[in-house]
Amino acid sequence: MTVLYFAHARRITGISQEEIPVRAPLSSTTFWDQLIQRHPDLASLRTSSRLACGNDFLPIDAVLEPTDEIVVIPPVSGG
Amino acid sequence: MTVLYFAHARRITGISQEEIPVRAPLSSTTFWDQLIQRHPDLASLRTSSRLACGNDFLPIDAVLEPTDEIVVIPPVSGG
Amino acid sequence: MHIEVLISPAVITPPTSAVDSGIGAVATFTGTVRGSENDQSISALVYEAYQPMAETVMHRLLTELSAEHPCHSVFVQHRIGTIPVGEAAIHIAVQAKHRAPAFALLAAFMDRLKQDVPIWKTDTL
Amino acid sequence: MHIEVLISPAVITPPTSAVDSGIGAVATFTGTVRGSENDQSISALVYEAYQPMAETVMHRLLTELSAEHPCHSVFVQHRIGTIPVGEAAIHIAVQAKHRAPAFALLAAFMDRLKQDVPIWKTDTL
Repeated sequence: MTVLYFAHARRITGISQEEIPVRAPLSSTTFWDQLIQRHPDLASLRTSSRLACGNDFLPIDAVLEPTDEIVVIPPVSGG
Repeated sequence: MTVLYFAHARRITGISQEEIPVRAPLSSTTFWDQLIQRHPDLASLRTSSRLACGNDFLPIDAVLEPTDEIVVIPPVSGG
Repeated sequence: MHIEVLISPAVITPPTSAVDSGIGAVATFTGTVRGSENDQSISALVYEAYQPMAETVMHRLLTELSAEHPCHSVFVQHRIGTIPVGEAAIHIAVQAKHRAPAFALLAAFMDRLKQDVPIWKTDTL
Repeated sequence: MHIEVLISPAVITPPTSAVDSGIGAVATFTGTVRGSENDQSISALVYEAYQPMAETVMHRLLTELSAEHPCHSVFVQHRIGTIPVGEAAIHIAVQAKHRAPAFALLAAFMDRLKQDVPIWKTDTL
């Protein structure tokens, strides 16, 4: 599974993209648990950030597939 | 008393300005009565138009002085 | 609030004014002449103003509205005379710290203009 | 509704687009970088976008909003990278037959942009 990090998420992880080993579909809760295991400081963004896939926000109960490209979207501040 | 006519009021009266003989203060009701005596077709604008003096709209109960310059303001349509 | 009001037969060319460091929002409105009026095809509209009163009333309305919607500056230009289809009859630019008062002032001013400012469409060509 | 969305590091120079004969109202908004952020004096802001998703979401938001506020066209340009104080971060121009839907679309879009479009201010300089 590919994960993209933007803005504060990239600053916290120090990377803009990584591959994480996922073999079966997983819930967004499990996904976040795994991300935070890899990057403990991401915990500060967990409640305020949303996940996206295919240029669309994922619902909170989404099931993430191993082949998905998942994007971590911290609170936006455009305009 | 000087009276200025704009837009539809000017079209109806055929003039943009005239002096009318007024010797004593008068109500806006009496003023309109006199205008319509001079220009009967102005009756069609009476309820929809407002009067102004000194760059300000006059209240309905205004007293008009013989020295005033009174402006007949048909419904506006700027913008 | 800095207010500039101009009524003129000149073609309106919206100024691209510099913005000072306190400004975060510039909202503009341009009202253009459409090619039909009351379902009739037209080529132009003719506008007329009672200029001194129109300018005075616009100043007063903007001053009143700025009490409720604080903005830094407003520039209003209204064209009079014959205005061909597709060209601007009015242009307004509002500068403010934030967008909410700029939008509110702009919309409220246009509503009041159409009620209380002595400017008229007098003819269609 | 015709929609154009552009995210680019280029300086924003609002296009003075011609207006066709069905258009009576052009409303624009320009968001500019202010000289202070959280009471600190700054010289620039740095913006970042997740560009493909930001463009897709802006298109979708505008399409949704145009159902409620029918307009002819919308042009949106958002600058990214380093934007000095006084320069535009975003410019939106809405063309419509009448001013009410143009104002409504503009204000609603800006609200939604600040919630749902993946663009961030990442740094102050």
